[in-house]
Amino acid sequence: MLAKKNKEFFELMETIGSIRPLLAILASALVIPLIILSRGSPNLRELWTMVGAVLKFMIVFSMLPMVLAGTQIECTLAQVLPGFALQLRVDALGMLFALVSSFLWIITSLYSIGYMRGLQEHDQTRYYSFFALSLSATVGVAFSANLLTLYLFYELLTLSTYPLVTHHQDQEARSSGRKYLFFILGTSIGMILPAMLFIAHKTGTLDFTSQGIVAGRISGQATSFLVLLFVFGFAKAAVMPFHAWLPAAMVAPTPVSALLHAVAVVKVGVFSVARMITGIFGTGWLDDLGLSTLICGLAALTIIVSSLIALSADGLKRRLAFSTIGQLSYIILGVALLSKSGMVGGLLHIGMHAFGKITLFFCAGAIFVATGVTNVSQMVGIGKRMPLTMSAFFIGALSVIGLPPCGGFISKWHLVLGTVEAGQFLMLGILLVSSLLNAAYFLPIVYRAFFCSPSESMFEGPMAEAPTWCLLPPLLTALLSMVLFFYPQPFLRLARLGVQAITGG
Amino acid sequence: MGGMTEHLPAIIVAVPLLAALIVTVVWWFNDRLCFPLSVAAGLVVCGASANLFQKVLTQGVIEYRLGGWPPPVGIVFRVDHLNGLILVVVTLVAFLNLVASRRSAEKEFRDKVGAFYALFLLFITGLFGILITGDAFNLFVLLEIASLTGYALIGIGSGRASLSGLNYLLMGTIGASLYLFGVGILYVLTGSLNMVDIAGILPNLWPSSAIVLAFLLCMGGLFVKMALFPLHAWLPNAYTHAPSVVSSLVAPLTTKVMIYAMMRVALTVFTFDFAFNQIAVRGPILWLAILAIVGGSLMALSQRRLKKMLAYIVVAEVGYMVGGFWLGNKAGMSGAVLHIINDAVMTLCVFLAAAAITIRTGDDRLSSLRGMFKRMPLTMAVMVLGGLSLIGVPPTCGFFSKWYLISGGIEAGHLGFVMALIISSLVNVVLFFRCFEIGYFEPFMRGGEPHSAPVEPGYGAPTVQEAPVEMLFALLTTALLLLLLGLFSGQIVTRVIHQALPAVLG
Amino acid sequence: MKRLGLIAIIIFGGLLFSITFELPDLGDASSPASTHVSPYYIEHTLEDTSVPNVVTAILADYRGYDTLFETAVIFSAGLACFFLLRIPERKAPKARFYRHLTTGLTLRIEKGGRIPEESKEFERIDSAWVPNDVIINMTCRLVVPFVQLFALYVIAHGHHSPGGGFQGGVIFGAAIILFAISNNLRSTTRRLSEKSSALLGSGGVIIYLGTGLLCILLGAGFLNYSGLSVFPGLDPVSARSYGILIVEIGVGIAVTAVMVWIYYNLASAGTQEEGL
Amino acid sequence: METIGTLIIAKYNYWAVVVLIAIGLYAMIAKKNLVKKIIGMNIFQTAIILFYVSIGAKRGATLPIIEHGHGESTHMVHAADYINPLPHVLMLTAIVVSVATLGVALALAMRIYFHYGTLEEDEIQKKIIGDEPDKIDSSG
Repeated sequence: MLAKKNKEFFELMETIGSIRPLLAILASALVIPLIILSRGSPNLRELWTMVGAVLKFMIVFSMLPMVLAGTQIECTLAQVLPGFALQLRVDALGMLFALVSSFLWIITSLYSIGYMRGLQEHDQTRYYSFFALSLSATVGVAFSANLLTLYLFYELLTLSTYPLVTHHQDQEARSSGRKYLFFILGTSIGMILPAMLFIAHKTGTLDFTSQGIVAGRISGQATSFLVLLFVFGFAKAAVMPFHAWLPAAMVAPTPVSALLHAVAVVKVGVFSVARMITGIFGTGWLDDLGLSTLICGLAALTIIVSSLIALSADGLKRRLAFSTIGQLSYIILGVALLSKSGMVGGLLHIGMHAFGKITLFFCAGAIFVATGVTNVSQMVGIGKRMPLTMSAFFIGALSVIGLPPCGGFISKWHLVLGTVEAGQFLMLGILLVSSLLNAAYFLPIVYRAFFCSPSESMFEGPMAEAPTWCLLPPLLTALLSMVLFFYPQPFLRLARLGVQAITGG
Repeated sequence: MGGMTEHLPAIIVAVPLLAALIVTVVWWFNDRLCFPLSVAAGLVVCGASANLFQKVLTQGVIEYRLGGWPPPVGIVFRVDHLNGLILVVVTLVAFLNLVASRRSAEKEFRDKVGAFYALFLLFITGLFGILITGDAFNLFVLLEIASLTGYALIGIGSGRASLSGLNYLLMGTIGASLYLFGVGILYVLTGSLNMVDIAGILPNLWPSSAIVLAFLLCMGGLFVKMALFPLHAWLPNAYTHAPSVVSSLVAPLTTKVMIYAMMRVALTVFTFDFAFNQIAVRGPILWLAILAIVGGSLMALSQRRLKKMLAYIVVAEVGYMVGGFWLGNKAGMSGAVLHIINDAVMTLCVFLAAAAITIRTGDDRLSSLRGMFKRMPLTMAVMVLGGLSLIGVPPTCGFFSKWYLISGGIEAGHLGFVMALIISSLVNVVLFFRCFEIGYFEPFMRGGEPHSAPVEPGYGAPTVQEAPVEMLFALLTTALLLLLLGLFSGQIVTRVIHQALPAVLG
Repeated sequence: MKRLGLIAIIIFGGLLFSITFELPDLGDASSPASTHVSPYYIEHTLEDTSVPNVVTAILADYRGYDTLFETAVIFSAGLACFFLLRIPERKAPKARFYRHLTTGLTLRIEKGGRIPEESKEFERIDSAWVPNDVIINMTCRLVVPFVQLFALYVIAHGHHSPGGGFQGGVIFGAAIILFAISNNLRSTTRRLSEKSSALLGSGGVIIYLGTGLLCILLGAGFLNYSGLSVFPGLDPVSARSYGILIVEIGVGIAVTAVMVWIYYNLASAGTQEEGL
Repeated sequence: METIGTLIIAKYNYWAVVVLIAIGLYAMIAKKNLVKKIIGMNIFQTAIILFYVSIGAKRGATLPIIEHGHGESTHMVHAADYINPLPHVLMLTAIVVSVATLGVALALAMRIYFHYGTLEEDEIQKKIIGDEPDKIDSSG
């Protein structure tokens, strides 16, 4: 049935115009006034958040069949500069990312309700409003048809997450907020903007095309410089040494860390880098110039160094943050391998890692809500108090390490295949070593949570889980992580479609 | 009234002048009528300028002969795409400011409200006159009207305002006199005062060091008036110590209109070929602009008062526009013109927000921003938007003019200018987020501060206490304009600005 | 600073001097300034406007727009001085001084003391000592009317001889100021109050601007006085002549009033109690 | 040498103007007293006025009031007979502007005097520094 439909679409058209991408972006932005208006009644306010989240996911989802059929959906918003429009385009790559983030928003919203109420946080209205806004920006990045639009949403995301990161409004939040802005806004203005203008000047366009736009129009030397500008300039991708904001940003409430710093913000960074590599530079051109190794090298360095730091981090969220930094570079590494499987693996990792890492963050938050503990060293024996949470944590960890039966295995498998395909055996080694490191910093937590002598155990007494709304989401995402192992569609298909469009085969 | 539309250019200067006179008269009898009368005049002018712009778009250049005398003999108004566009924005900015000024004008100039509005109207009359005139000497007269009223409006502020006002007056008079001298030399050489007429005669006289000197004098005079970097010393103090309503009027408009005058004189009187190809001033002026951008930004960093910080940003912004213009290519010039209108709105936005905060706290030190996000959420939201626009974040309009300016710099291969723009954007990030941090993180009042803001009822409790309604209206409209100008900047550039640039640029 | 300024100015002066060789000689009748536009004025003024004084014709007609704003500048200056200096609430001065006219004694009356009525016996004087100088007083009283008359002549005869609104207005204003100097500020403001001078000042500019706007309403352009020819007995040329006259009268009124207004504020530092 | 001498003599008006401009500007830069600065400004403006007026001169010409008979009998007017009227008109405007500027300048100077009690720039500067730089002036 679906296949037949697909065929029809293929025959009918390749690109269709529709307002749906815009609606998908606006769905969350439009509920903001409602959220603010109903600030007097928390239930109604949270209802609006949920409405926005579900609506957004449904709109995104409704475009999935078309995208799976190989169709692109386009929507031009405004011709803001001659030759450069604000334009949205839904392709496989963007769909993959939008699907992940909009789906996880629903779960995070549920979790937020539990978490924020559980801790009786202040200024919840502001929190929900900016959360919704940042989701708009995230999907906006996913659906951007050109670099200008992407830049717009990228900046919007930075600014709308700033109040979330600094939600506590204390001295620590202030310095973290500074770091956050310094790295992210600073790099985007100081590096991305000039690079973007240089490309616009040289090529006269900024559209993402399957073969890139700079090929042949910009000299090799300039291209390598631009590549560096983009890889470092999209500091949300946290390629070292532009990673320092991420651990700092962990002062945010946990749902924020969970969604934004495991899914939305950081993935926007790597997604943007992936877009640059595929849509602006073009894999062919990069291959010709031999820049693949350069990017891979940067990514590999980040992977190893961040894993080593994560090993020594005591704060759970800090450990997760450094783990995230490493995992992000997997994605960049995968895409930069320029081999088919490598790219599929990299793109797939956007989704797989998201599910795994959000589980871990949810668990960290649940532990904090239930016990107030934030450090790994204080979690010995916690499995007795919170068995469900810690089970979910275990599954999430497995997924991030890349072991079956979790989704993370599939992406990592493709990554490994990719290194072989590309003949980058050094990278293969790095992948394997880093997986070991991943295991080394996650599994002891789980092990000591469950298996420890009673004298060592810091927790006693009966099972006391976090509030339901804090508990259900991690269980759900953990479950989904496992489901994705057995049934990695539609992500795998989307990733393949995306790669197909780029490599043309 | 169909016949009236041909007199639109005259209406644009005659109506505010008439309103100023009537306000002066009426005020002696009933001071309540001053504000409505001024607003009515503002509305008429806005309508007239929009209409005029529409006419320019459809019919091309409009020439209006005053007294019915043909150009070299009489004075003409000459409205083309360039000044038509700027006129619309300037009238709008002036109108919004007029509306916003109500409360604080009544508070600050209790007994002289009529004189304030009359001077206000005379000031904008002068600016409108500068914008539409096609006569080099007439430009000087209107320049002086705008300046003279500006000195008075600035000098009325408290404390150091008079001193700043007098300094401004001395510098401004030097500037205007240099310009006048330049025009005098041109008159000696050509025998004409009409811009187009002079432009027709001058090429026969090339190369002549007298023309070069006339050019330098005119430019130098206007540079003083627009506060280009080494000549900027009068500006920060003048804008800081002026009453808030005045700085939000003078800051967005004066420098921009002066930059327009520079463009007009360079392009229409001396012609593009002369200014860019015959003489080698382009490079030095560009470096001045770069110094202005970097210097203005850095000096803004060391300020502890909101208005002074904004004033130094204005100094940097002048560098943007001057630099963009003197890049001498299409992108740079488009950027400069676009930035004139964008910057007028952006500066209005931040200065109005500063005025609103000053009204509520009685203080414009940065520390007075404490707790402002709670206390004046809408005002601060608008200020954030204005700040983002000055930083250059899309989709606010500031991004797009910066886009053109930087592309112009890249096209001209002028790395220094590009770097300066980016540095200034980064500095603006620091500047504005420092303000926002204070407003966001620091609670309303922490005790033990030696010189604290005046105590008001309800102090300490973060209750929402927004700006006066009129001001809020102006603020929100400005914010909307920031976004609209951004979204339509493509159209503005292709349909208007490209028509306004010299044909040589293609 | 001083030395630096001197060097800068010498350089600047040298620069200015260097170009003088390219400028025409003094009194050169064939210079561009004298041959391009100005012959038009000289040769056509009479037939265009029937005003023999070319300066007046250019001032009020050919370049009437400049002059309109020139008047507006003067008006702005008056307004600005008022705005900057005027202290509207009448703060009672510490002490007032009165002269007993019959004896010539000077009385100093502290705040709170009984203030005598101004009458034939007592005259209030400024706190800065002002001699009771009868000669100056009387001379000025005699001269002032003639000066004023001359001022009116200068305004009215501007068409045919050197003169016009500005010149006449300045003379008229000077006459009033002369009176104020020779007597005192209060007796002047009793004759021409601040309010009247402000109203007259704006009234004068309104006359000018109104004439210009009237021309629009009559179907001609702004400040195109030939539009006034719809009034009976006027042809376009004489309409211009009358237009110029009206405008010059407006200028005269404005200049007179504003000069006086500026004087009031500058001389009394805004209090308008006492001054020179 | 002689030619340059005659050139200078033929253009002595510009010389005078340049010297006056230099004097005016020097006073504005070097003098510490605000009123002296204002006087310098006026000299500067006057120099430019002089420049314009000297442009209008024509050797052998009279003032620009056209000789005319009464009624229709107007004879040919020769431009060379009358001096150039335009600079005079322009300078009437410039004089008015400079007077107006002077008025405002004096008004501002007066306010400064009330506030600081002096018109010497360095003394004013001392008083400003004496105030705490960060403090808002509440007087005035």
